[in-house]
Amino acid sequence: MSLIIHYLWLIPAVPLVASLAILSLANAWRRSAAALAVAGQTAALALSAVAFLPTLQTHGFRAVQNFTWFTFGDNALRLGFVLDPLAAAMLLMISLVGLCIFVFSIGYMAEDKNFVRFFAYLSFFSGAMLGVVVANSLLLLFIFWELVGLASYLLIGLWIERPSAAAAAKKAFITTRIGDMGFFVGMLWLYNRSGTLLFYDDGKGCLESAGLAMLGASATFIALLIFFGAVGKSGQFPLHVWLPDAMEGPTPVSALIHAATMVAAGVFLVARVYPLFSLGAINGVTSSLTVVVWIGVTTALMAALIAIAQADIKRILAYSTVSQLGLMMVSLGVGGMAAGIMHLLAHGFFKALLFLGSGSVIHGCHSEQDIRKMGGLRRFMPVTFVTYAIGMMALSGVPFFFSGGWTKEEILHAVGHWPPSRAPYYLMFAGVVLTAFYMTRQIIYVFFGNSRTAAKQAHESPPVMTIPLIVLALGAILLSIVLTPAWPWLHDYLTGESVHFEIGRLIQPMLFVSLALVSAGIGIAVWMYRKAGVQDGDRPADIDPLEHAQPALFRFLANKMWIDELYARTVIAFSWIAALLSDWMDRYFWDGLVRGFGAIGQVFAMFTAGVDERGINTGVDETTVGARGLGRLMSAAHSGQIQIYLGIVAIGMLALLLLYAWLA
Amino acid sequence: MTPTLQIFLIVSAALFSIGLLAALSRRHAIFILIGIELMLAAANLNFIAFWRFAPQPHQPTGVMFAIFSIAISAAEAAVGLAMVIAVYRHYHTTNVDQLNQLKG
Amino acid sequence: MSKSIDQVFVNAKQWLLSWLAGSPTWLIQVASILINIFMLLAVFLTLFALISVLERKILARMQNRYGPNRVGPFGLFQPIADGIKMLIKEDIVPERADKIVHFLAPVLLAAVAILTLGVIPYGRNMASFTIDGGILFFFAVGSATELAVFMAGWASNNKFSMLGAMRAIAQMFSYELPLIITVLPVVMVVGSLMPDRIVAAQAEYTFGVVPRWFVFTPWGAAAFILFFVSGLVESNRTPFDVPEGESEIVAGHMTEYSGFKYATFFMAEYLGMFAVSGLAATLFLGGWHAPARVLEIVPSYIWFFLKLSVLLFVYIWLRGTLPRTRIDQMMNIAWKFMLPMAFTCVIAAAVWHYAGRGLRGWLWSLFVIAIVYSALSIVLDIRRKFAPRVYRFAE
Amino acid sequence: MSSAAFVIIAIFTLAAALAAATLRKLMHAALSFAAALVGLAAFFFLLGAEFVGLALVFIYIGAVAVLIVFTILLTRRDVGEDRGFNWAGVIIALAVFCGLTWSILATQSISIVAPHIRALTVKRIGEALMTGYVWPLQCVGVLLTAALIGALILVMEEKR
Amino acid sequence: MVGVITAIIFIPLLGALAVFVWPQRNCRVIALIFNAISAACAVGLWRKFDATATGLQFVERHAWMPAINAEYLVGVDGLSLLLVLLTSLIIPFAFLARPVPDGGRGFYATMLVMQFALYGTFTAQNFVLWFLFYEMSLIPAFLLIKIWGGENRDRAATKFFLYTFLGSVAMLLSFLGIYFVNGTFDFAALADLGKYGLLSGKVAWLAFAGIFIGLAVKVPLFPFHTWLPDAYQTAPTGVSMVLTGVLSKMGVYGFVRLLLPLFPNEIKIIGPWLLALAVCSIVFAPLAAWAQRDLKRMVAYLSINHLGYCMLALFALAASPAAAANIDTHAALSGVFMQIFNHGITAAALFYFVGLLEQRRGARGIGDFGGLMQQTPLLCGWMSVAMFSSLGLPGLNGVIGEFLIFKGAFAITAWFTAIAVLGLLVTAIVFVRVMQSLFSGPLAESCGAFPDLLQGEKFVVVPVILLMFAIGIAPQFMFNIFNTTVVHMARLFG
Repeated sequence: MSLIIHYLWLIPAVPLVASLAILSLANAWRRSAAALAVAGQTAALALSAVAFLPTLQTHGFRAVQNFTWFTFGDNALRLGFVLDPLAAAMLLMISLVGLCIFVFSIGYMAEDKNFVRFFAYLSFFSGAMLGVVVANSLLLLFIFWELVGLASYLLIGLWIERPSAAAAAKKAFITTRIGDMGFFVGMLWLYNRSGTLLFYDDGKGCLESAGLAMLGASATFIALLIFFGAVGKSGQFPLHVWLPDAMEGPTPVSALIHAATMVAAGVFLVARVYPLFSLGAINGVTSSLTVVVWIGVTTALMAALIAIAQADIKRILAYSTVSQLGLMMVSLGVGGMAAGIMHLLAHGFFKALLFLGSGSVIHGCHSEQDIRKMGGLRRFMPVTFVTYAIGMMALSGVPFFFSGGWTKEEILHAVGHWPPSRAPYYLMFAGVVLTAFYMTRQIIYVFFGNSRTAAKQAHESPPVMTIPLIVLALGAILLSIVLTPAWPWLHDYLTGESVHFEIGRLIQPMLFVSLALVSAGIGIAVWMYRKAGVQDGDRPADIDPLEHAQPALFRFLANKMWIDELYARTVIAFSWIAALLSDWMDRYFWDGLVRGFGAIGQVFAMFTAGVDERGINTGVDETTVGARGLGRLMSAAHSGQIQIYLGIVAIGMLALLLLYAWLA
Repeated sequence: MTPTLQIFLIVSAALFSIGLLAALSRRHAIFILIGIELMLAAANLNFIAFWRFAPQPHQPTGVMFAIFSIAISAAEAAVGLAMVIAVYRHYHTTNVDQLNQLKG
Repeated sequence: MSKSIDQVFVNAKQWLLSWLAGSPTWLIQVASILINIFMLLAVFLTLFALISVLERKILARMQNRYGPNRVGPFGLFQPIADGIKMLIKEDIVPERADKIVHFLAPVLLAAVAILTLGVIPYGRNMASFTIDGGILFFFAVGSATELAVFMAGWASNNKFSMLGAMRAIAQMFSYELPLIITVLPVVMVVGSLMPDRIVAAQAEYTFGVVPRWFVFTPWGAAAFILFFVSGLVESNRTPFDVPEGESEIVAGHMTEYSGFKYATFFMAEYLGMFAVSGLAATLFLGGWHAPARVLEIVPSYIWFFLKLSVLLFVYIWLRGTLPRTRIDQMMNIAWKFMLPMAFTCVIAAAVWHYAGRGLRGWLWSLFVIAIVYSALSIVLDIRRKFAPRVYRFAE
Repeated sequence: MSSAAFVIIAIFTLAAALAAATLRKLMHAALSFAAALVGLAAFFFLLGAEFVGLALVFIYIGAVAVLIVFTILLTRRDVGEDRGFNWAGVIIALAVFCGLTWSILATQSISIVAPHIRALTVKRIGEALMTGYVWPLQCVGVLLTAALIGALILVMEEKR
Repeated sequence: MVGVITAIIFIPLLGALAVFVWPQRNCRVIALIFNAISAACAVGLWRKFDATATGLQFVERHAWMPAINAEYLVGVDGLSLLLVLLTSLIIPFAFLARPVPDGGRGFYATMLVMQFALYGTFTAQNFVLWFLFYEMSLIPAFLLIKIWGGENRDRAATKFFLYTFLGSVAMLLSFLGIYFVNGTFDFAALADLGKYGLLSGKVAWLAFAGIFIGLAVKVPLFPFHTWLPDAYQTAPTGVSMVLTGVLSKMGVYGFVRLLLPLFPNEIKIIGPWLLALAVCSIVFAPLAAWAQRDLKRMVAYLSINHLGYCMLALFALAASPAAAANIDTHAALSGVFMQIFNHGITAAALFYFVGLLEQRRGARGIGDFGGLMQQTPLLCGWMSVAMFSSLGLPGLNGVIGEFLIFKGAFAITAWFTAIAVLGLLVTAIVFVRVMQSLFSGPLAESCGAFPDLLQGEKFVVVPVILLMFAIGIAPQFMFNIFNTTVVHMARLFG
């Protein structure tokens, strides 16, 4: 047992405290704000690193620190923190990526007037997210989960004066809240069945055998309800609609929250409560996991399709995020906790890299986000270009040198051996091709070709922004070392097995399949977009080649398959009508009933009033007149001359004296 | 001949009567107040005298009474004079003969 | 040897009284009282004369001039010349003045000042008269000053006199509260109203070096400062000489006085100053005790008068340094700052006592005073009552 | 307790009091009132109640007399001098005095000489005030505060 | 500490007298001083309260009307103490809210009388005394709305009065019935009798209905709530705060103290219907709130929703056919108590903020504001905290009670509870929507000159918000107040 477990709570607490400290700063104290935030994050990183060490030493290391939050009646509600490979790896990834993003933000947000507030929120977010990771209680996880949601809400709506930002923030909050309600009910159910919300509690926790045994058949429903929460947070179909809109926030926010960490919380949640999902698994398949797989597949494919037709650099990345999250869900569903988390970790690095790269691009292009107006930026922004390309290749799944390649391959491998159905396997193929396609399209539009309007005055970003890019790019590459099948250190670290080096596993049939798919995607895109941004035949320069070829399909995809519109016409409209109806019922129906009863009373009251007026009042009046006359008589003696009163008193005293003398 | 209690009481009675005289026969409100203060002073003299001549003067009861009485009469004087000023502001007179209505 | 020098005046009085041995006791008592009164008057009137010339000299020094230097050596006989001048000057009484009251006012003032001097112990066994409630006596008698000032102002039948008297009374009233309340902690700590006991309570030395004067405790220091400032006001000295500010109201309540009556006022003011300084020395500066044990060979009365002279020098020094305050600021200070601080001293003294009168008590009472002081300064600063005056003209 | 002192004080006190009650000028009357109280304080000294005497001087001369004088000033426009005099009051006062004197003289049991007592020190008074009389003391404190506030409110300028 | 409860009860009454005789200008200060005294007594009570002892503490018992067994019997257990503390907190808070336009001593005196009645209601342990205080609170509330209310005040006040008074009459009749059968008015004695059925047959149902209606109107429970939006909307800010913060708790208190112990069998029979009503409160009220344009009316509807949670838990407990598990009963009861307190401070804070906005703008429609965050960041920030607390964000106070309520209720009636979760969702929608239209977007022209939180307002807001955080993060100190009472009461249902 390492000492760090006793101080695990410090990891989320430090950024949270830093956030509060920043919030109390004046708007002008920009340097202090940034310094505090970075210091908090660095401290969290250092602590995470310290926490990481013990997990290396023991396979399947797990330490918990539980405490009583409060007692109600004579029962106690206990919360706790846990440190295991899952948490430690996540901690390290979140704090490292977070730190990069913090540093990047100093440059990116340098001109913004909300600088201080931004860093406060960012720190707050970081703290909450780290809290999610180390929570050893579903309730504590839920608490941090909600705080993460709050941070996301605040950050998306950071530019308060923009109505679109506020709308996006609202959408994000409400949509995730819908998922959270499922999570909440699932949590209640779980608590009810197992009697505890602690994950690990010396064999009594709800994820340990004793706790799981109490669940029985309800485990599937509980797992699905909890998964519903993950669907909301991780932008899975059908609750994915908020995530692309969330790009209204500043780009570092998109990188941190909506790419690298927060959206991964859903995946993490599923991984954390994986025993619930896999309870009673036959051949690694349960009904809840099947649902997870299908949701993941749908999401991955749908988002990848939509990403093809987007023109906003951040939106493309947003949809790619959604797609990748779907992929992670699939891998959780088919390949167990480790596969999903490995992709999550790798994705965290390269997606943050991509987002920050896009931020750098946007910064360089003076806040232009439309890729059709960029082009040829590789000449102006070499560092950004190189790092971006690394990120792109990692995302596309180029094997060997990029982390994304290995994890993707592992997922494909697992999907291929999934007993219930082969369909996801082939759908995944399509997903891989599409991913490579849209990423290539994007990079061609942005970095290659001719310099279009927004790219004319482009410039490379300052070092404070490029250095984080380089760090993240190195991360995206170096991570591949621990992901290779030859030395699957990370996998075994997460599952708690000991690792063996075996060079033979490096080359497998799947590698070639994967390589072929990626090459296909890249190849098609290169061919198709070789003349993007210039006139080509009867196609004008500002029309996308794909749009030219397939206008109807392109419009369908560009409009996000009209899912938002569908929701607006159905769910939202229905709720609004329900609201109006409730109000109407209140005002007219229920109140009308009351008024009806009132009217009956009034008639009766009129009757009694008549009796009062004529009968009773007259007698009372006469009595008062008499009393008044008597009072007038008495008041005459009171002249108001105090000396006369005093004299009378003196005379009275004298009289008493005389009386006394006479009696004595 | 040392003074007896009687003599003190007679002095006190004289003082009291003088106070009464001032309170009864003068028209000015402040005179009335002075008269009242004199009467109170006479009463204090009585307290002290009775205490001093009592069989057991070790209990400082009379002194205590006098102290409290002085404190209270000080309060009375303050409020009384404030009232005189307030009344004067309102009626522009302090002649008590003219101050005989309750209505402001 | 030192003891006999210390008691030389006491022994002299005993020697004088021994001539009356065998007379009825009341005669001896009367004689003793008369001797005391005589000594008191002799000493303080001389001191008055001395100080009046010294003040002029010191002020002159501060203003880079010589001051009186014609009469006698270094101008030391100047007061005699002044006295003669005052005595033979015409005594002008205004036609419309209330003659009796006009006459009584300076007399009462001087009488009061001299009476207050009587309770202060000037040396070992050297109080003019010992009374159980000596401090109370001081203030009770001293409070008649206001009446005297008022009489002077009213009887002169002059607007400036009246206004000056009103001002004087207003400020005296206001500062009498802090003045008296700052005495409370000392009385509380000593447990007696007798000046002798108060002096005796300050006799010891901490570690044999630092005298246990109350001024060396936080509450004592604060109370001493408050007392001294209030004393300045009570004796109408600069910077609080608003009632007689010549640029505003001629000479305040003394406008219509001339000749010897004016001199009496002047004398009463100085005697009052002596009395307040003497009381300050008694209460806070250890009375006639020496500042160190080794210095006890110097007679006690010398120590007392040394302390008195230091305080008087500060009076003069302040007069030479500070401009006159504005009356509204003065009143504000009295009610909003001095009074709360005075109460704080009381509390701090209680804290000091209950925390064991040692270092702990010292620190605690310092803490209390510091807290209240800073709170008061913050609050008063917020209220901005000391900002430039908003002039309100006659309505 | 000498009779000479007593006679002097009594004459002084009563004369001052009579002056206070009868002098025409209000200011003179007020000053005579103060003088009468000094006499009274002297009586207290004579009777061995030094503390009360000092308190009397302190409160009456220092505060009440000045207050009266102030009030006279503030209401000066009305009457500097009191013109009216009610002779009926004199008769009543005389009658009261006669009645009181008669009853005092008629009571033989009070024709006694003061016993010798231990001096009543301030310390003892203080102890008594803080122990047996602590409630009255507190009440008087409240009363004084109330009177202070009341007086202030009464003389506050009315806002128009 | 004997007599301290009486002191707490009667100090506000003295305060009302003092305010009446005080000159017009600063009677708020006087009122606050008296509040502070009674609050200090209440805190003293809390300090001396033995959290481990069951039963009533600080009991004062004096004969009053022996003929009808009416006694002056006051005492506190955890629940009463909690409510006394809540009252002590909310009333000064309300005093510091937006002052009524021509508010003078009348307003403050009336509020103090109401405080007196509230203290009495929460500490009285004898029905007659309780009922006296209960009714007494009605009159000042009526006057406050009637005299110092906004638009349509006559209508709203009359509606409020008739509605609640009708309920009270029904309750009184029921209690007379109970008294004639059982001969006692003592709460504890009645609760003991209640286990075996106080009454039987139709009389029992009539008595049940009377008390139920009386209390349901007060809470209010759907569909007896229509007086509430009107009353809250019309009442001055401070009064709304008290109405929602404390007065509505009288109903919940009545349910806990009276109805549930006295009629266990009746409730078991019609339990599902009652639960349905509670769920209606929870779901329909925020839906209606969503449709409101007036901020105050919106908060009023959300108030119904929050009290609906309390009702849900209570009905679930009382209606569960089999004895619920120990942990669930405790969770539900603790949740209700926490919710009472939390809703009190949160809803009062919301009304306070609405009052601040109204004071600045002169109107309080949602459309009257926009982009406030740029103009008044502090006001918006603190107000958001109150809103997040109300929508149940973890880390703030609201979630503690709600979680426990749901925990307890879910174990007993899973379906009703699951539907009730919708209420949480809709509440969130309502608040987020309000935040969007109030705080963000371009600054509305009419809001351009708003001052941010003034110094005095900060002093009011910050402690309350800090309390919300304190309860949200480390709620143990609140649970300590009533844990023993919860265990004791749970035996009624066990």
